[in-house]
Amino acid sequence: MAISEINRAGSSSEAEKNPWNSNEMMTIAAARTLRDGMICFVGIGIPSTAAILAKATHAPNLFLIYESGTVNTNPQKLPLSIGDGELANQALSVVGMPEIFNYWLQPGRIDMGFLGAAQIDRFSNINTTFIGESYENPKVRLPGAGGATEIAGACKDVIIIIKQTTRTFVPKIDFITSLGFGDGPGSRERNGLIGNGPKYVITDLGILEPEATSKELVLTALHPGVSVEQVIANTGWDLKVAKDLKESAAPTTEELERVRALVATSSRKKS
Amino acid sequence: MAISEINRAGSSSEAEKNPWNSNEMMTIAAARTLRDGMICFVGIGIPSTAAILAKATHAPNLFLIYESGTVNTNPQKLPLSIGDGELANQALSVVGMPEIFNYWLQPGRIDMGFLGAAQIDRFSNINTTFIGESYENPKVRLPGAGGATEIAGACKDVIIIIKQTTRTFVPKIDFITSLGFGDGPGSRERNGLIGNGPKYVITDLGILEPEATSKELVLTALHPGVSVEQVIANTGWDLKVAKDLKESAAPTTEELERVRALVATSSRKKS
Amino acid sequence: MSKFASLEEAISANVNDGDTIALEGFTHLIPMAAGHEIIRQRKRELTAVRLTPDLIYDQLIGAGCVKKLIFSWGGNPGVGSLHRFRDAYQNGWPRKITIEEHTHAGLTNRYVAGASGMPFAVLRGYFGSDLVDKTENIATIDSPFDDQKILAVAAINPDVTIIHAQQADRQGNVMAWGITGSSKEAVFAAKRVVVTVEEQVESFTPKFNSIIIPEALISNIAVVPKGAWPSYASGYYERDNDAYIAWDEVAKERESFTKWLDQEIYAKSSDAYQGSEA
Amino acid sequence: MSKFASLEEAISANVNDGDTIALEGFTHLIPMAAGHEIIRQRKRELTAVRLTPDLIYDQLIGAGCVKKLIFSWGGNPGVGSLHRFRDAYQNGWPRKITIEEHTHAGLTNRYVAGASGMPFAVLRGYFGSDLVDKTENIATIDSPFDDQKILAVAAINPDVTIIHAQQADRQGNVMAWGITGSSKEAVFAAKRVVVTVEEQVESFTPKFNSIIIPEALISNIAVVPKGAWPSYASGYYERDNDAYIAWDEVAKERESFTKWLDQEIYAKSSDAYQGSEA
Repeated sequence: MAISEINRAGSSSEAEKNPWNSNEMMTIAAARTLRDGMICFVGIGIPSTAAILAKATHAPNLFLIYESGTVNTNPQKLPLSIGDGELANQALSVVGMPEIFNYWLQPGRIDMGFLGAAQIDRFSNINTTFIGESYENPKVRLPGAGGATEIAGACKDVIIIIKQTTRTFVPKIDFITSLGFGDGPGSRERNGLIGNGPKYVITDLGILEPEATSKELVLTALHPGVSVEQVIANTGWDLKVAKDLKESAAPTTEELERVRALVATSSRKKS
Repeated sequence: MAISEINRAGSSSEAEKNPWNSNEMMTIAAARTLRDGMICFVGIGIPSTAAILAKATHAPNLFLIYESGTVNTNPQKLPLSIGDGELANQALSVVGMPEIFNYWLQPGRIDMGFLGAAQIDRFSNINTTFIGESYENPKVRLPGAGGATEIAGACKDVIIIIKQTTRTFVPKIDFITSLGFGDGPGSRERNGLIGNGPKYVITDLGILEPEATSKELVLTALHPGVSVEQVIANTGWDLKVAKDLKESAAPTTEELERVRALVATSSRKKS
Repeated sequence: MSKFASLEEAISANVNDGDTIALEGFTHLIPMAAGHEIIRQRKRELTAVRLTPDLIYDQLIGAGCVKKLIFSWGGNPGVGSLHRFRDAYQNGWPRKITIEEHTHAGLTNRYVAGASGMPFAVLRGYFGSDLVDKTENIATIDSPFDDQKILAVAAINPDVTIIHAQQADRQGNVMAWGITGSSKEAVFAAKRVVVTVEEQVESFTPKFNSIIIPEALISNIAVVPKGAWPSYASGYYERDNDAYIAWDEVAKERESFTKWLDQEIYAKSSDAYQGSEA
Repeated sequence: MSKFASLEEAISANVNDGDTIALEGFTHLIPMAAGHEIIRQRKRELTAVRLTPDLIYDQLIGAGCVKKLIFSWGGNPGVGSLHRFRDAYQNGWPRKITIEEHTHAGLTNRYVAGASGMPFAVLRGYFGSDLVDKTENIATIDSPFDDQKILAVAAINPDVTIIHAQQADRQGNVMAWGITGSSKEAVFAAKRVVVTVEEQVESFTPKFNSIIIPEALISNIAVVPKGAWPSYASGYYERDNDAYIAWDEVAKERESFTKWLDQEIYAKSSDAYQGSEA
């Protein structure tokens, strides 16, 4: 995910001083949802950037767990893989994966889990398995579940981070890798899931949240410079919009500087 | 178990040079059954003395595990409790009890397990729970199962070490804490036990082994100086005696010296 | 909002009458001082869970704190019987207690299930033992993949688990090393966790066979030097085998036990705890 | 009868055509050199188990060693797709492979069940996922203690598990530290175990987050410095992220992969393995 998107927030005065791109806004919006002291189950990419940013700013006591076994880790640079040496070196402890999945994740001990997706539907069900007609003959084979299915099931709350287009926000996903709200209210309970399900879907355009009763995603906030029409045009279903639609605060100088400093720690060469 | 028994082997010439007591003979007989390289699940008391003796003599690569979590330990003095510091300090590693019971014992990885008992019957079923009429109103409440039930079930072979009297060798034990051969052939299989069951019952008088077909205990060896009549008189059922009844070799000077040196390492005061 | 507290505060804040408690530690690191403080605060109607009741639960039972004991091996290790346990169970003094008796493998897996947030765990255990007919919270289930019968043990989730460890760091993370038994699982299984430690340190140094309990799992920590005496704390002091033997005499008669209770527990304050004096 | 052997001997003695193999290590300590030797010895019809196939199984699959892949996350971490896996699965080149796809929690617990000698393990997993309908070796069972539905995963017991670790001592015990993933369970679950290590040492020194694999569990050990490259070995070398990126280009086309296979695997002998040259 190269940092090369057009800054969508061309009109605000903050943006003129501090132009940002949509990845940065998405990362910062995710970081802001984290409260100090939370236990977060984190993945690689924007979730890591967001969690490290939150820990460096308003939530110094965030407790970060990665599925590789690193417990309460405090990475100073962006991990490039889920089992990065930096995550182990900066951890309070490193434990085996049975302990991570059975003792930490499964009992509902995690406050917030992060998920990405290739596809999402209106009930926040997500697909990271394949795109195409059939499991056996996929058009595009994706990596699969990894930790996602049980993260979606067992964390108290879940944040999904995904770029919003009609290819990703689809009426029907090709495969349910991880359950959001299934086909609506009661679905999670019927399936035996103990967590509350997705709380926020954070995109490069705004923030969506499940409606309390229907569990259908509703657009609740726009990032600065984004229009409702733009979001609707990038959603593959008839998107509901909150009456009290908010606008995300523009990134502060501190947030932007820290995100950029973090991204700069990444030693990964671009191929 | 004070070392104060009368030496039953008053008549042999070896005994005249090296008088031993019945605890020593029982310990040495148990040690001799162990082969080098075996993985042994060991308890406190005579099993520990026997295992450490074997490791110091003919079986230097015995691999000793205690239920407290000490893996491949090499105690230089007798442990007084199952979680003795000596066992931890001399161990290759110390692991949690779930790993001991679930990963080491349960899959049948242990070659030889040691058990003691308050009562034993002709099918080597043992009782370490209570003596008396009922579980709810025992005459004597004993410690209970601890690791014994699963040791009896899962070790490839089991050695039971017990003093032989009509109080311990009884027609019907008051409670089956750990299954030997149940009510005879097929009982272990019906109960889902994967180990072979007791291989030797080693007493202060001799050695008993289950008959291949009936699984009933048969006296197969007498310790030096002990008569068949003596063993029968100390057994609460009509004891079978092997046609080719053997006599245990008397303790060697080395065996005796090592047992006594080990017992002397015990810092436990007599109350 | 530091989680460090006095022993008195830690017990008072986390142990309630009627709770299910688990004071774990297998021979090593038994939280004896915490047990004494529970007696001193005269907690009642406790369901007390521990693989090996050991002296700690003999004392709690004799003091009348316990209504039910859940255990898997009930002796004075290397010495003999637990007289107070037997007197309560067989004679109802100072009160009748009920028992739920397991095997070590079974009770360990009850903690594993509790730690895992599962209703049960599975093992190949209890088979052929008369315990099957006497013990609650076990059941036989069918393997869905072959024709094996498997034993299921119900999860146990103590209201509070109390352990003793060697060290806490400044943030309140805890490090224990040496034999830790089923302590990790008892901690993960619990709703609240109290830890007593030998000392607070600036930071941990690597040890073989160590476990770390993150501060996030802990409700309160109390620094209680010698808090495991007469059991032991590897790196700090050895097991006081003489005290285990001496306990046999103290516990044998109600009178000698009552005298011990008055002199060593009730007459002392919680911060006067010094194992070596008892 | 030392268990130390050359890598060639260790693979030859323990990996047979048709075996179920598990080369574990999660991002860290991936036994890459052992994987290359399996390719070099042209093992065939393997069922290959690993949470993250990673480069190591992309290579084995591309070389035609694998008939079935059992996994839970099939990407090139931080880079993208595993092209050889996709080409085999979707186009049958160089041969058709079947897959059995799990979640990390599920496959980890398949190892746990195997390590425990049980027919299955239980978890609250897969629920609500379409994987339930696609994946073998999972089943729903009823809790015997309440009305919960629980997921059971069948045990997996590889014919051989291969891991890479930092050190072996003279007796052949192995110590690994840092991220160990599901390696311990994969070792306990296996019928045979091969370990490659960075070096042999006189004795171990304490490390945080270390595990010890006793010699008794190990079939053969080979000393293979840089044997985890381009993954990493904490304390020895770091992950070669550039090599992971470069693999994307190598694996993208059959021609470039075949050339890599010829030059880097078949043209080299097992004792010439030096990760940094590949």
